[in-house]
Amino acid sequence: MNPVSVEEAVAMIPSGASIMVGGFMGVGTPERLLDEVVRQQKTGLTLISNDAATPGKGVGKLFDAALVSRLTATHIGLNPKAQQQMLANQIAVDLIPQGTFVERIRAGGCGLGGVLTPTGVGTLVADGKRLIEVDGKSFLLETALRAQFALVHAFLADYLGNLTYALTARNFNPVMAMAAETVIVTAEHIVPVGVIAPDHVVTPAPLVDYLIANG
Amino acid sequence: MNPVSVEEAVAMIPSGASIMVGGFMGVGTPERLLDEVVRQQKTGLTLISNDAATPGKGVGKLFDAALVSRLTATHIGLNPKAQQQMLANQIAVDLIPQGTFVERIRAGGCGLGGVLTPTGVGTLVADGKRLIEVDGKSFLLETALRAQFALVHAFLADYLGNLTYALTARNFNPVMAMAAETVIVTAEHIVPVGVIAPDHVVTPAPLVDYLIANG
Amino acid sequence: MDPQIIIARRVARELHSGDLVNLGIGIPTLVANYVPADLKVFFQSENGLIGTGPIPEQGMAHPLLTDAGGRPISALPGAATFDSAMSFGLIRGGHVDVTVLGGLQVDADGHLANWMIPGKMVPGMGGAMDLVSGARRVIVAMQHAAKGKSKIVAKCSLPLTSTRPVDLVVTDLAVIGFAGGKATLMETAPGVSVAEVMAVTEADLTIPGTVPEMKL
Amino acid sequence: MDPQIIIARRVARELHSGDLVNLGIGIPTLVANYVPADLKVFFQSENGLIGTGPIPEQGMAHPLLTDAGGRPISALPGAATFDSAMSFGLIRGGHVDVTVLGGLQVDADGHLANWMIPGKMVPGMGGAMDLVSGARRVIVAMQHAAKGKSKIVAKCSLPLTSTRPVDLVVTDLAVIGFAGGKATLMETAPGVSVAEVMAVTEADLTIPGTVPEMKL
Repeated sequence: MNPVSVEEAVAMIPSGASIMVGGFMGVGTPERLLDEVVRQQKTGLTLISNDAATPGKGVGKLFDAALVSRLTATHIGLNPKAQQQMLANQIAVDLIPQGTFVERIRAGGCGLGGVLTPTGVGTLVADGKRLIEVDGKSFLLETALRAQFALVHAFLADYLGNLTYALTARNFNPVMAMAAETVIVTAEHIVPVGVIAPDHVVTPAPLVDYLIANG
Repeated sequence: MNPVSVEEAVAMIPSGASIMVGGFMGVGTPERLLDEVVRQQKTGLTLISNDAATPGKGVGKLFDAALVSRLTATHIGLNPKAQQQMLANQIAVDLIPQGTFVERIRAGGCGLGGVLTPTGVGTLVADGKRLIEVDGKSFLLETALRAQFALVHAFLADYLGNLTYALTARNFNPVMAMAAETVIVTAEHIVPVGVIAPDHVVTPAPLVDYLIANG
Repeated sequence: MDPQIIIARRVARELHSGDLVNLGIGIPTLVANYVPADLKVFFQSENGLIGTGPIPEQGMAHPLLTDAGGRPISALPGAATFDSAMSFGLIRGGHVDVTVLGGLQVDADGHLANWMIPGKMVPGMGGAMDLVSGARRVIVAMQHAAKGKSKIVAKCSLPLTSTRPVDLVVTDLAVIGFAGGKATLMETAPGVSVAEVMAVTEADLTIPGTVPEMKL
Repeated sequence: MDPQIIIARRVARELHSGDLVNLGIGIPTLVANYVPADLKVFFQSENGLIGTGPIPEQGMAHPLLTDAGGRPISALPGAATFDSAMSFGLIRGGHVDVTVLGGLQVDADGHLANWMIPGKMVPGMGGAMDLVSGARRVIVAMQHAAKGKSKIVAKCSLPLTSTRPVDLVVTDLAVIGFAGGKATLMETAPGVSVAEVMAVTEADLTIPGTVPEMKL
């Protein structure tokens, strides 16, 4: 893990990059990184995020600034701007079931080619997907999903990069921290090594490439 | 969750049952449950366990008492009794890669039909399995694995059944606690509700069917 | 009684001690208000919590503790938090005993449509498809009709949420079950007759010899 | 120098600060002894630990903190523990920078066989197949020959551990790489000539113009 400034971290992300962003309706989202992505005007992003949050909050800021050109998410119902951009064909949107979303990312992070899920069988979600039978039951083959960058928000990070999360701000962060080439983390608190007990570490240090240092 | 005695708990397991047992080389194994399985002479068991431990320790006790008729594991090299029973065809043994072992159990617990893994492609492990291509790369389809009973060992259990694990005794326990019809748990310490912080719970209480009470 | 409260109170009677329960947004959320205090039910919020409590008291809300809509909630003693892979492992894996969801249509075969109206803005299915596919019992809590049209239809015209049939539909007029594979009128709301239910229901309902009134 | 120590010391030089490293049982385990103190390497034990430390001092061992062989180990400050799904997610997902394993045979294509001798008792592959399939770099640490027979063979006669070629083989006589898809002699052990290595190697080795001596 390397400590960097938020400016340096975001400078590594080119326009047109694919980014996974943790958070659920803006809870557990690395706001400082997104503010900087907006400031540096990274355009044409492929965004992988559970939802579109709301305008002004979380990944909602990326839609406010019209920086997203492709989106994979599970629900964008609470962000009218994201909806408008989708309806105006400014964004190509792939809406998928939430359990499938997280398993695809987990597969990407864990070296699996995909998983077989019963979710979506016989629905519109099955269109164009392989249907695989196991013991007489049908499953959809859902393939792994990865990104160039994962933007992750933790509660505690120690000097090595071990991470813990708080309450419902954990959500997609630990899974995304495994599924990208480069993992960039903001933390509410940076603490000495040993403050986080081994059994409480959720994301082990070697998964973290960059931690945003205090100013 | 219902608190029960170890005798009551094991009485629920019929001979011939399929059981998953947590632990890695006997570390993190519910020894009290296994001692009682031996005492009650449950025979013809289908055992799903990472290894065969060593004679006298962990699941090794089940081989000492010749209670196992089928075994799915990843490595039995340190238990000569298990090996002898395998070579004498007293036990049908399925040895599979450890990452595949844990993903199959996780799939069973998480409602997935299976996963696609690169592990084993082009080796003897691939025999009889479906090979599935995703984006030009080959994967083995490994199907979900479940059992009638999971015997789990935790470090702390609270009065509701929330569980945490200690150090390397976690291993397969949390995954198995999701993949069986009936989950029976021993804990090193039973503690009041609230002693385990929500962020530290690894196995949430609703997954636990029975907790072995202190005598 | 308010129609929504009739529905919420009746659904609450379906819950048992020890159940892990997931409540959807809207009418389902109200169900938690009508669970007897002595009934120990675990409520899951699919954004990563078991043991959701009521809205926090003034000044106690924490921005990192919210429900799936992003609104502040509290957590009860014995709560557990986890990531989304675990949350949907619980849902898909059959560990959620009861899920209560809203509906747009339920048909005579018990199929639910609740995520998409073609031609309208599609917000996305969120966790609904996983919940209907994976929960042990699926209960739909919805008004019997919308704009004078029955939401209990012969065949769903809207895209399905899952091909897995729901177990129970609770409306402001009736309780409808699908145990035999076909929609069956189990109960009527207080003061509502069987004939009144049939008159506003598009689907053919099997009508047993006796149809008791809902207990609330 | 003891052949095993030559191997362990040479492999240790392949590790970089920040690497997540998994060491197999046997010679690979010795590698940890030769990592310079200023090199911050994370060692993983696949039973669920990153940050393994040396054997605990007398009286400090804990029965719930062991290596993959069940032997007591210690954990360094900043260690992390996790379940086996996470452990193999790290391994299969390419998060382990270097895995060091023992071998029975490595062939000219870099294929490794290290888990099974047909006709003998088969103990099982444990985590070996996942490690070879998933780690970013696979290093085989083994004696060059066993009972006078080369373990660097033209074609593996034993069942393969993976079809993914290994990156490097370090023996008591040589370092052999597979960057070009074919076995190439990269280095010789101190006091060992290229001709001596070729004489005891069954596989055809590509021999570059200069073959330096191992630095240890």
